[in-house]
Amino acid sequence: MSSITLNRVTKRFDQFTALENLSLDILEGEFVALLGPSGCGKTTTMNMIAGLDEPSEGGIYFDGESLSGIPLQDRNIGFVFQNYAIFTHLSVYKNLAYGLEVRRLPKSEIERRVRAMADRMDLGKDLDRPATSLSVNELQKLAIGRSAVVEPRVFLLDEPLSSLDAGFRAYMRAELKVLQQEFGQTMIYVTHDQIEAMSLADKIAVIDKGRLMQYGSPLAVYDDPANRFVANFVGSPRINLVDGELRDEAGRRSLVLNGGGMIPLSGGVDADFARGAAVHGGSIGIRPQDIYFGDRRADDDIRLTGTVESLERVGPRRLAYIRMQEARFLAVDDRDELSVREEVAFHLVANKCMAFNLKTGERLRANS
Amino acid sequence: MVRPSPGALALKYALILFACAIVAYPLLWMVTMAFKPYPEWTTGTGMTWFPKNPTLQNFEFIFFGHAKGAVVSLDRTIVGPLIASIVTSVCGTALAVVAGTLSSYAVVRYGILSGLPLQVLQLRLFPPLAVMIPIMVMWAFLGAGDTWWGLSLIYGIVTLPFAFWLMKTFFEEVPIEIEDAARVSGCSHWRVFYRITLPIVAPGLATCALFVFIMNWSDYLLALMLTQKNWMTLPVYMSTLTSAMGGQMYGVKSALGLIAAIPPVVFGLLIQKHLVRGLTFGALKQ
Amino acid sequence: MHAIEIKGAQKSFPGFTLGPLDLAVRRGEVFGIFGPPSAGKTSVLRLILGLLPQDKGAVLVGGADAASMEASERDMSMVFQNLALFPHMSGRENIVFPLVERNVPEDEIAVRLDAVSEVLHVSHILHKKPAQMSGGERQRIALGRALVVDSRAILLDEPISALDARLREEMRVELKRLQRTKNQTFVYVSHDEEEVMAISDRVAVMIDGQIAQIGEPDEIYNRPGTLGVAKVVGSPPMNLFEGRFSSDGRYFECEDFAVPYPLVREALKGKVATVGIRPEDIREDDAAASHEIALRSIEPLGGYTIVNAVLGHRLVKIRASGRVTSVDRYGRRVTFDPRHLHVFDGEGSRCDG
Amino acid sequence: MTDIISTRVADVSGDEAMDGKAPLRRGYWSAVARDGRRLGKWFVAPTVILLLFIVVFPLAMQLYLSFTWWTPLDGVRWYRAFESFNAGDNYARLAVDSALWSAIWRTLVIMVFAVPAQFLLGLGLAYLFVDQFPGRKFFYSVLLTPMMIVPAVVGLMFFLVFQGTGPFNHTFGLPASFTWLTDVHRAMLSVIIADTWQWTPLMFLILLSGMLAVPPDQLLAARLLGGSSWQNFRKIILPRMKPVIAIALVLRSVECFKIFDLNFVMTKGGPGVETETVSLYLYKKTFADLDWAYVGAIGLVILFVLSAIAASGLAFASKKAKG
Repeated sequence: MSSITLNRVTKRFDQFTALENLSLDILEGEFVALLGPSGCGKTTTMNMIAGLDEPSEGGIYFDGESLSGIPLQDRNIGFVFQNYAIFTHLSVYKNLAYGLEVRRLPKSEIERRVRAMADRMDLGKDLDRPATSLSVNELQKLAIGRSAVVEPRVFLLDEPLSSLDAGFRAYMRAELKVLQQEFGQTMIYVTHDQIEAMSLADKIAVIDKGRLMQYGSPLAVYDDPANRFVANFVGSPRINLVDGELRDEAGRRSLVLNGGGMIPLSGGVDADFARGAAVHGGSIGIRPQDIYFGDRRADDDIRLTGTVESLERVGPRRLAYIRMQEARFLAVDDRDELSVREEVAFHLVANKCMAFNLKTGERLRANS
Repeated sequence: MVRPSPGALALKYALILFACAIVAYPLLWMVTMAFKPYPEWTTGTGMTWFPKNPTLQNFEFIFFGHAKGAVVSLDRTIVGPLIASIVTSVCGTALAVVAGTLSSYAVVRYGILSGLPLQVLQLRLFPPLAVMIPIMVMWAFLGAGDTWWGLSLIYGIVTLPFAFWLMKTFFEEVPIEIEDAARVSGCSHWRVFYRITLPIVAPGLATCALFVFIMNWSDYLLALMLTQKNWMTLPVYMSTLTSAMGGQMYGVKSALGLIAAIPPVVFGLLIQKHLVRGLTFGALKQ
Repeated sequence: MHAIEIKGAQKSFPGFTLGPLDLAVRRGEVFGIFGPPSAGKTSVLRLILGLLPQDKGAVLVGGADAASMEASERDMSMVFQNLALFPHMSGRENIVFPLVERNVPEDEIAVRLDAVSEVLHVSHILHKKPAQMSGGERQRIALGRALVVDSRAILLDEPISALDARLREEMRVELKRLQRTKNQTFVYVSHDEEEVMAISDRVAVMIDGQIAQIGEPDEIYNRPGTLGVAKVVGSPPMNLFEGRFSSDGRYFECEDFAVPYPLVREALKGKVATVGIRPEDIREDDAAASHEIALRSIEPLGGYTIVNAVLGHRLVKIRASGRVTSVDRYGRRVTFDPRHLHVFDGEGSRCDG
Repeated sequence: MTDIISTRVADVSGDEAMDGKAPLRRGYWSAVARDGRRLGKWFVAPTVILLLFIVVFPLAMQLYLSFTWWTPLDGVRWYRAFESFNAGDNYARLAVDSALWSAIWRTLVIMVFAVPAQFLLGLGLAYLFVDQFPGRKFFYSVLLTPMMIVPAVVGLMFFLVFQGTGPFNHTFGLPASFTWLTDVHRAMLSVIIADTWQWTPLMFLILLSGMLAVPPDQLLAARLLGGSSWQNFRKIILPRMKPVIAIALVLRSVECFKIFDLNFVMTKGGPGVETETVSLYLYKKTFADLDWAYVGAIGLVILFVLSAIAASGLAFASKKAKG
């Protein structure tokens, strides 16, 4: 397998820019997820790596050598489609063997490698059955096996789990992770599901409207989002984001929310906003689990009051929607102590609050 | 997306251009002949593709029955057969499309007409010649011989199976949920068909009408058998031209051929997308 | 009196039988129908609407038997999975179609249209055709068409499953608010568990054409009535261990457990059974009754972490709250929380009383 | 504005809202409009009447006539034809009618040369058009035009082209005396050339759609696995085209068997009967000899055989297409 480098790759379809100077360094054997909403350019990126499309500018390199001009079939890329693209007129064996047959390998070697792969994906008993008789889950494994058997330099997966049912999807996530470690393949995984990206990838590249928002490990992207988009897109349940005007009355800074209500700033978040002096439109992001009820735990935590709008209590998800004028906070209430329409006081953990410049979406940090 | 090597591309273009040349060869000959004056009809004076001095004489001749240079005149001009072709094709098309649309909707949506009657409709490859005898007997009995409605009726019936199968494929593509949404909103079955399904399949309806029109316009055999004089269609008129006049009126017949060929080619290009579906009677959609 | 009732309705298809179904939807309630794909959920909606005549049993609408009532006369509205907007009509014509069909006077149509388009923020796209709208916009127009008329109940068939994750979450909250403010009766179908559980007051779990259980979302999650329900409810799914009860009925023996598992309550002596434990009810703990596990991989999800391990020779998922950054930072032994142990007998029905 | 909706509905529960509706129009047609099955029956009525009156009834009449010696000349009304009842003599005569069998043989000769030629030319052209290339749409339309031209006009075109002084001889340097349409062997060849010129585009169209019907993802997957375009064509596209090939061959053969316009316009079945196909033979028998009962018998046999071939061929194809 090989490492992949994208150097300022740009793609324009007449006047629409699908991708704008994207640079990524993917190490050999690394599992990278391209994460973003539909239409953000992640699939375009994958198509260019596979050779289905040529970049308008910039270059793509496997182990340092440029791919431009190398036709699709000579790039030796494993590609798993969202709908698996299994050869419906062929048997399971013929599907697995296709990549080897076109390379005109000796029959015995094809037989050996196909059987080994079939056993690895526990499709050993179905080899002679027509591919269409397989279940969705088996089709998924056949698609991966078919690409893996030719030992490609790079593996590209286009939202492979999206058509599976929830139960099997969780199982398949674990299976894919183990497969990747076992093969030691360099893998790029395109998805719009951030849970899948966080659970599978060594590194996540968050993309929006064709631009790279952030590239880092799952927990780095979760704990330390580079901008407002990443904070909003990654993490389930969703982060709370409240926007407003920054006001500084005699050294006491606060965020006056657009729809009314005011959040006094203190602790870490106050320091973050202080650094960005010129900023007046601000936005605060706080994860539901960083909001708590009852009495204050740390002196610089921010105390607010609001009314409980609705509750969601299913299994581990114990959530409460709190309304404060126009702003709405989603908070974790794992002690089930709240009831709807109850006036309640709650605290935001100050140094877990994230400060953003509302206009540019940039993250404001005191230290950086 | 894969860009073939320049050599392969050049070979591809060469072969395609050669095929286009073969297509154009007879067409070009007829089209140019239509504009050649009488002396240039035969190649006594040397073979030329393009007319030395192009003239509209031939068209003038067939529309008015006589022209300056022509030595002989026509007793019947093109106007009668042209009207006959138009009237019978349009009426035949209307009958086939209306009956075909209504019945295919009933079959697709309400599952009426399964079993034998549906099989009768299977006679899509209905060889008209095989059932000509009873048709002629009945047409004579009804006094429908050599009448516009007689020919229109047979055109409608011969193309009905085709219209049924083509419209069936279009109705099958309308998602059932859209009709359910209308019914739930308070529509009766008739209003659902009239206000929702029909407007959605309108393009299909147009395609079917054009297809059936082309088939009726291009017919030769049925018109030959069921009309004598006053409702003779264009193709029949064309073949009578030679025998009646003795000499081979090449230029005149080419002009006539050109006029007869234009409508189907134009309509054919309009419905190009649905040709496959139509020509394989719905067995193949592309 | 219930808005909608189904009594013993049954419909057989080639290779699949729906029912017999018994359920009642109260007025002003969000009644959810959840189940894996092709469990027959959509067919239940079509039964209620009268688009699908049942072979046996009855469908009651507003207390009266709806057999004689045509789909157009049951006065219900539906949001279809593929939205079923009329492609040849504008947004406005789509929304007011039910009113026009019921020849509601012109002025009232205008009033209702303004109200609905304001609530759903669609006033700016009323002139557009569905083909020119985005997924979210089309979805709101379909909702507008269902809300514009005072219908007895609104049936929703996976209305927001085609949307992006973020938009889905917002639309869910919006739907709940709309339902609450208008005290409207919803019948909400989806195969997305989190969605149905969040929006429904009561949920019916449907598996292979049968209703396996009806209850409040929390009750279905915490006390699944059958093994089938336990398997489909909860993501990541419940860990299941097949085995049998000891002859004296006080232990559960299974080849994945090194030592028989003590039960809190007396159970069916010597019978075959299945024990289930949810990933969040397994804790890192090397007490006496703990089980040995071999770790395989971890899924760091920020708020919590999914630990994949092997217990005996069965793949087990554990939900550890907080952070576990690498495989070796998690204990080798775990215990089950006895309060949340689920026990099912041979036939798969719950048997801990 | 929003409260209008909520207040209106809040106090009016679901059931009472019903009575605000206009009273239903009772009447036969509004009842039919509401009941799917009855509306369906009215929709189907015109087609059933047409089929019954113009297809089923005539076939019955033809069967009845085919067992008699009835001709339009004997002044007997057709329904009294039983007076000349002959218990199947027509069918016996049909079996030994050498003119009919030689006409059938000539039709088969045309089919045996024309259909395979059209198939191979069509397949070659379709392979050229599988991938996108600049100008594809334009050339696609140009190559389709022949099949849209009125067959009688195509007959006229080739009638002109194959004249002694016509361009064909000139292009290939043959003397003007080199005859095509009036030569015993070359007449048949010219009809085959004309038929191929007109109907190769149909084969091209159907076969191309068969090639393009391969799900693009599967073709892409084959390429990504390293398959060359020829390997992919042979192993992915061709095997999936069996149903399409079946449809194309069946359709074309049945249509070709019915050939009439071309050889009627070009050679009138001449020279002598050299290009007289079955259709021409039936036409001659009907109008020249007025032997209607006998033609009726032949017609029924042909109808039965042709429909059987067509129905089974298309059934095989659509079953495969769905598989």
